[in-house]
Amino acid sequence: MDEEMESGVVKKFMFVNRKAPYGTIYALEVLEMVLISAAFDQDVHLAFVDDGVYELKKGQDTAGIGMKNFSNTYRALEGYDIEKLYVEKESLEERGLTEADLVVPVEVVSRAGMAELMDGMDVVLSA
Amino acid sequence: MDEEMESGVVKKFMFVNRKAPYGTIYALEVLEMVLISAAFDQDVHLAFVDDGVYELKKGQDTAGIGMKNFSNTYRALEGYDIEKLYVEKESLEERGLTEADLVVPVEVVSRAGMAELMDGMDVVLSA
Amino acid sequence: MIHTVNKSPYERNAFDSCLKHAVKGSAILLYEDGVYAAVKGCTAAARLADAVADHPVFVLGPDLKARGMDPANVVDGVRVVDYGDFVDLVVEHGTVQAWL
Amino acid sequence: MIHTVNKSPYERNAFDSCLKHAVKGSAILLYEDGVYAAVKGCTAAARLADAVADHPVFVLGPDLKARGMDPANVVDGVRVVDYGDFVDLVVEHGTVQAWL
Amino acid sequence: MKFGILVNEGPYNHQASDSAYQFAMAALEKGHQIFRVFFYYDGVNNANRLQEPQSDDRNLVKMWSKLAEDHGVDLVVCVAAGLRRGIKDENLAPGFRISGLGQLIEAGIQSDRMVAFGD
Amino acid sequence: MKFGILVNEGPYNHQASDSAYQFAMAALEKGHQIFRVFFYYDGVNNANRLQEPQSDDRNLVKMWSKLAEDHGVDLVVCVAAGLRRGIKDENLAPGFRISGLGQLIEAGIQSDRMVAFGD
Repeated sequence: MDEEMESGVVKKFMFVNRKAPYGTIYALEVLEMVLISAAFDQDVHLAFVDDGVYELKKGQDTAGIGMKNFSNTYRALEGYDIEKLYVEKESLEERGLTEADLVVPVEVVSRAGMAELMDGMDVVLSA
Repeated sequence: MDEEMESGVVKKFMFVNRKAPYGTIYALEVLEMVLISAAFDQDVHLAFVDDGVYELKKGQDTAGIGMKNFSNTYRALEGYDIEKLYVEKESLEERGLTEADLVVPVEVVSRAGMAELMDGMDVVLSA
Repeated sequence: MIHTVNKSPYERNAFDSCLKHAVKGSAILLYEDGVYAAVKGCTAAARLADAVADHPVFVLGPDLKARGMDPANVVDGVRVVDYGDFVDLVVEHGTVQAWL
Repeated sequence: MIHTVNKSPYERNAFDSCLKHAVKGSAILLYEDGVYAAVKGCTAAARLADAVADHPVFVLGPDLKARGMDPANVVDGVRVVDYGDFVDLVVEHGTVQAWL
Repeated sequence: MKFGILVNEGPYNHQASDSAYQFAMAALEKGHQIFRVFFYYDGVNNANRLQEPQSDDRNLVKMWSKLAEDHGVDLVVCVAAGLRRGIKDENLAPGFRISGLGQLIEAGIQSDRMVAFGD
Repeated sequence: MKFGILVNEGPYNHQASDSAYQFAMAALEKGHQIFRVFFYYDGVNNANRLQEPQSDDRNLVKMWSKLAEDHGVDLVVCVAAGLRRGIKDENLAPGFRISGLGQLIEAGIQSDRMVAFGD
């Protein structure tokens, strides 16, 4: 019996990111949620759809706006065993982005695939 | 010389309403701004575009959501000599509304007409 | 699964994004400024009418009335509910995805 | 007149509403999440490209860079500016209409 | 059934807090249990005891406090989001407590349903 | 030239307060005058002196207070919007004052340009 089962209930959590970073705080505070969730041994999924795909854009440099650049934190998720990052293909395309533009390795899924993933979750938290 | 000139500068103010009521507070707090502006003898204009046209919908009844119904306040504006209310025709049409749906008499203007009006203002405050 | 939309279909992309991601059979509830999409005759209503074929669709009556919208004038097939029904729908349909 | 847009063209209707209401010759400044519309290759950029013919169009460089967008990769005719230029533009173009 | 509720926005500016409150009341009336209401993002401002709306308006902070008092509902304000926005013990309304974000994840695990209200 | 600035949203949750601050600093650096910064809607939360962001983050409330101190900029919090959201003398940060909405209209009249920052 693995460690997760021993600790009790394991639910499928999905954190859905639909907002661009910096214009609002949602992307950053969702990330704080995600990091905390790592301590609970749940089955954690991150979805990036709509403007949420902008959160993962490489090369962010916030020096000029006086805010903290948190984009490197997505790269730290692996160290917390949070490895299920799904990015919607159509959302990337509409924004002229490709997988090569992203700061972390992700699984690019179609909109239909993303819809199916969402449908299988126990808890969905979005912002 | 009329009273407005005696009191000093008279500017063309426009309060642009683009948000639906109740979902957010902007419609209500813009209205509070408008009422205060009446004391300053300025040339006050109200524009209702996009979801702002919903603010003027007749028959609002907020009893079920526990919030204050402020739609009657638009009818009180005339008493403050605030009579320049412009509603965009295209915004009404997209929402399936007509002039007959509105709580106050307004001037319905085309989008192009609204754009010209906006362009002639000295101070534009929107939410 | 039940999807909730609380934003105007004109101001934000939440309504359209929800329609694109809700799998067939999952429920959709419109409330707050989201209720405008359920009103017959507005341009968003056509998109909701298409969704009715694939989803049970609900709209919160108290939010419709607050906004001066007639609960009798909603898109065919859309059911008007109250807060108690909202609770029942969540119980019945399982996971809630809020399109905030 | 100078119009400012600080919202993503995908999430909100502010960008499109601004384009519909800005009279010919009035300036448009994109900042905060509004800068995404200025990036070549995104679907909103085509609408901005049309606007460049009728308006001086500006985009705030610090907001582009914060978001990892290359200031060299903006729609042709769009000028990248800093906060000091933002101030100058407001001085030069008169009344500011913020599409919040 | 056990419900967890997440409130993402402060009172008055958005309807989120009103809707969450109405939902919570309806759930209680139907005999359900509210495991926890968690206040995150600007939602922490719902716990600011200094707020004082106009006399003919609803008082959302008091409504939440009363919900906690009448029904024993656990109202938790995120400590990090609260510090960032100036919600601390010294201005915390009765019935609220300040705790970590783990309390939200726990609510997700322990509740049968999580319902989020926001902008 | 004289500028009036309107801030519609609280700190951190939206970039509005940051952008307004950067604009104000740039205007001052160019030798312009800021007639007034008016805080309305959730913007009143910029004056909450209890806020305490993480140590590696900017402190917007202190930045505004310092702007008032260094450059004599008039920072006005709307009394009605502030009461509704719990911003009062007892939690007001240095450099801010609470006054009526008329101060915003006056800023519109007296300033050469009004610039609004919001959501």
